[in-house]
Amino acid sequence: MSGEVYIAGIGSTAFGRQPDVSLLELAAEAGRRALADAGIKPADVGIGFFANALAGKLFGDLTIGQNVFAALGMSRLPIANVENACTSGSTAFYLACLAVRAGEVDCAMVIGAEKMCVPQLGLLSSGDSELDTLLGLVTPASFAMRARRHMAEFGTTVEQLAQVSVKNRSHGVLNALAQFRSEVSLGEVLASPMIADPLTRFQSCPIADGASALIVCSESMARRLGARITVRAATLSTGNYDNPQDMVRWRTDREGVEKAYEIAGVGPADLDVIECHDAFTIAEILHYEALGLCPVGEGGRLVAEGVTALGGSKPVNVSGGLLARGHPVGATGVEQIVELTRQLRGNAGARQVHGARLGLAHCMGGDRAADTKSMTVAVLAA
Amino acid sequence: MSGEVYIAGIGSTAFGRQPDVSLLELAAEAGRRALADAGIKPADVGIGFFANALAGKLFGDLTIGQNVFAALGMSRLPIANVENACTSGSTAFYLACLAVRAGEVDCAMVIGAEKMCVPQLGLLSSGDSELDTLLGLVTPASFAMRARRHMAEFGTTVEQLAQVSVKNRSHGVLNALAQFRSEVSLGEVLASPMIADPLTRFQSCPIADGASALIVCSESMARRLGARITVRAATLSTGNYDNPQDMVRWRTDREGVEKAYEIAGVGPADLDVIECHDAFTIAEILHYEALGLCPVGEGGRLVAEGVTALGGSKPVNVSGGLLARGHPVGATGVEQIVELTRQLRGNAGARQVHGARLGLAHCMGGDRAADTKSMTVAVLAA
Amino acid sequence: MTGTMCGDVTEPAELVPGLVERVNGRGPYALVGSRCPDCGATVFPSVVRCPYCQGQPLRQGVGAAGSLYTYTVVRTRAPFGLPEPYAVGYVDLDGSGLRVFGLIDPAMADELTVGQRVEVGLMRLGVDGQGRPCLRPVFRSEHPTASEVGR
Amino acid sequence: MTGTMCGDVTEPAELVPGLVERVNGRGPYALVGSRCPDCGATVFPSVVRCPYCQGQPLRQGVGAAGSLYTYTVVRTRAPFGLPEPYAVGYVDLDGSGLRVFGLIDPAMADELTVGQRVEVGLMRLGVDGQGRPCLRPVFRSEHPTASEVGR
Ligand SMILES: [Zn+2]
Ligand SMILES: [Zn+2]
Repeated sequence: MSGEVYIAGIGSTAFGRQPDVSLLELAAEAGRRALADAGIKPADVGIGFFANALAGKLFGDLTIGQNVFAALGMSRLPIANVENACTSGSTAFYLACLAVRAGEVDCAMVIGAEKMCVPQLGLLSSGDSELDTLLGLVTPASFAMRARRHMAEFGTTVEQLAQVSVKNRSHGVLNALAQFRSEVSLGEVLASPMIADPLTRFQSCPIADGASALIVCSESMARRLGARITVRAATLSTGNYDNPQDMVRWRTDREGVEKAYEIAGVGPADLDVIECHDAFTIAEILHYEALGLCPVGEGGRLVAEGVTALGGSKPVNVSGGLLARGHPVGATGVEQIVELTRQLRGNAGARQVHGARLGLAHCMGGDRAADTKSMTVAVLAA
Repeated sequence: MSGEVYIAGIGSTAFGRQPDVSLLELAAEAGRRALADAGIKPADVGIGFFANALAGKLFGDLTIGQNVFAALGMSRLPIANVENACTSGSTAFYLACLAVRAGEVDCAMVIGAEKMCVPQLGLLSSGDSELDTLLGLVTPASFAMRARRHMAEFGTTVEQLAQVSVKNRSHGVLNALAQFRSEVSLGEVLASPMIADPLTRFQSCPIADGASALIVCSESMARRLGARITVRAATLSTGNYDNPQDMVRWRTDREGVEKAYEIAGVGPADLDVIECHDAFTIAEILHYEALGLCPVGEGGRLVAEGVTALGGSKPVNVSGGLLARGHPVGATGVEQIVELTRQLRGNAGARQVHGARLGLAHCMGGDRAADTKSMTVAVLAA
Repeated sequence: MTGTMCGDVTEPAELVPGLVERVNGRGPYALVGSRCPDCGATVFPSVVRCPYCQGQPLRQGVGAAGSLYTYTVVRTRAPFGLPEPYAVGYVDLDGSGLRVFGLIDPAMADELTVGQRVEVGLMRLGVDGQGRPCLRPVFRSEHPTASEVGR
Repeated sequence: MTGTMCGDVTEPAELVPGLVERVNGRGPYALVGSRCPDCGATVFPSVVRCPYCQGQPLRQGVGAAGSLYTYTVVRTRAPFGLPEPYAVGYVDLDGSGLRVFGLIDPAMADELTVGQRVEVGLMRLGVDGQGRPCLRPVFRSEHPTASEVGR
């Protein structure tokens, strides 16, 4: 990467049902916390990115980021509103890194927010005009079909799938910002209502209201602020959409990860802590395989053996992940990077991965032709 | 600007009512034309930006850019969807320039598209949740109030306002892509139905379906392609929102322009051709003043004297502008830059500004606290 | 209090509760914004945090009357069931000096001039997002008219 | 032709006209996509331009039957008035080799297995975006059932 980019500040609201807090106020609160964390003033920020996926559709609102940054006293700066489904936040982060690398600004701020706990939400899909949507492709079905195929090809069991939820819910207990803060047993996960065979409700991430913010800066500003977490890679890619797609050897996922590894000059063996897009249990298992944490087909065994739990050798989603933390779409991709920053600073409290030096955040969004529409990876180092 | 950015290719669809063409197909067609114009293959593009403002609200669609680029055979590249009200397209252009300047890619593509001629459109506003919207602030009213004040302070006349439409409609006759291709007389403009006093229908830009695309590239790639139009400045800013706002000495407008002049190292005297955001006649008059084409308060006189008409010394909106070309929101900011490129290449046919060497595109979007939410300026040179 | 029971008749609710209040509970209407005790900034409408210093502002009246900075009469299809035509404008409020946007009493639509005096009122005007009739703050002539609500 | 008059009864319209057609107008149903004469690519659904080479593709059947690559039974609130539960899957089509998403005959929901044979059909299933009953393409058992439409 030409021109090092650093993480200067992080901030998040709690995730969950927050009927009395507006989207604007959620987003502004995350932003305030990030400014305070960085120890900078609003005027120190040179550009702002706001990530949100659903407010246009749900509330008919536009150019929301300008309102958010104005509430923080940030005016006269460039602001862009970014949408990329579940990767909206991490796409905004990617663009913020570009702005610093281009020398356009010394300091960029990303705020991702979503308000989903509203009556008009309905089922999430890939877009109301898509043929697949009209033919009944709701998001859980998309991952349920991957799960069914994974089971058929590799003998993955429903218990292995459910173990992802058991693990991430146990992590969520340790995260004060998480939506679900209680453990669940394997039996409870499997006995919860079936959403789309073989995925039960407790294997599906909950919708949430929430916001997260990040401040990134140049090396010179990082030195001044004492910020020491660096962005070793920030990548964004889209699917290949080739037909047929192998739905359990996810080429787009693997290639996206490989590109980030190459840019960062690291491999799976180097990673100390990982946040990945566990919208559904099977997703985390597929991402293990794409990340090279285990051979293809062995993701179920990996989680069953405890390797990816806090205390294991490759802890994944120690924040609780989407399954326990909740999934306010625009915030998720930002919050993953916020969590890595906490871990790499050694500030993650009871869920700290001891000695974490290198972390990876992985996010995916949108569904098209059995592939993903968007994929991001960020690699951070202490 | 660190690292020169060049315009490598341009493409547009016609603007206007196109009930049988989908948003996807409009956008893809503009993209195809831009690729052909640049003489490059889809695989040569390193990153894609898609600009659209209304499809989430109108159609419930998300991550549309991925579908557009996929239709063009562009996969496995970073794609971001950008929204910034009327500046969505020029914001995407700004970000594309950053990506090239950051060294992330050699070549970036911007596609802006909107499909507005649909029954569910309703009146445009600044967002359904905004207090001002709930209190009846529709977009024409916002500019009508500026017009009323301009008339009260400076003696600007309704005839001067209407002259902007007469001029831009006469330019539109020369643009095969424009929605309105017939002249109108001053009397016809003034006699058309009143929308918001003193602005009549013919002083308000029409809604439209349409798409525009741009390909930008690095200097090395430009040399290979023979592209010679350079981006001397690409700026994005937001309002200051100070209260009280002087609604006829638009500080945000003036400061946004001054920033771009400073970056480009030029002033109003250097400009040969200008595209500005004439959503309403008064807007163009205000922008004359912000651009420094005339002293504050004298914009009405400037247009009445013919200075800004094709053949005048400071031709503005020779494409027909929004008033004649139409205003498909996501496409507008892109199309302005496309038009400048045509002019600076000397390819603008009957509306060519002879010897045009330096052009400026100016766009504004969103309304907040009597200020604009977003403003972009691009300065291009042959 | 408006927007609540008034004799036997239920008044419609305010569009956005708390935008206007009567001074001392029974005097003239005033628009209510926020004043920040830390930096002194006054804003309308009220906010949770001060945009200038992130201090915690206090609700405060920002003006009961003022002069019309500019206006227009909207003659297209009216949103939210507002009258056709309807008038809107920016008013420079006495006291706070804020320039605020608002509806103008539709009865005044044909007699508006820049600089004219107006006061804050509350009128039954249009519907809310759910289509229910509601009260909206308006600017009206300084001499109260029969259309006033809540006397 | 389905979706038009059929004796005295008006059949509902197809959700997306042209997704399926009968081979030779009266044979089995086939999904209809596009084949590009320039680069040979075959895609489903049909497109205006070839995504690989921007050539102008021709409409072409891409498969009347195939084997189930994967499936699920959706047991949440069903969109578009689909049955609860309803089944969907990806099918590897004979001939074109395309792997396509689609609804599965709800009668089969309890007996699905990866690899099983299915054929293309057209069923009255759910409603369109405007709430009108409509015909949707489905995958169903290779032996036609009573739920078939348009025989
Ligand atoms: Zn303050
Ligand atoms: Zn082809």
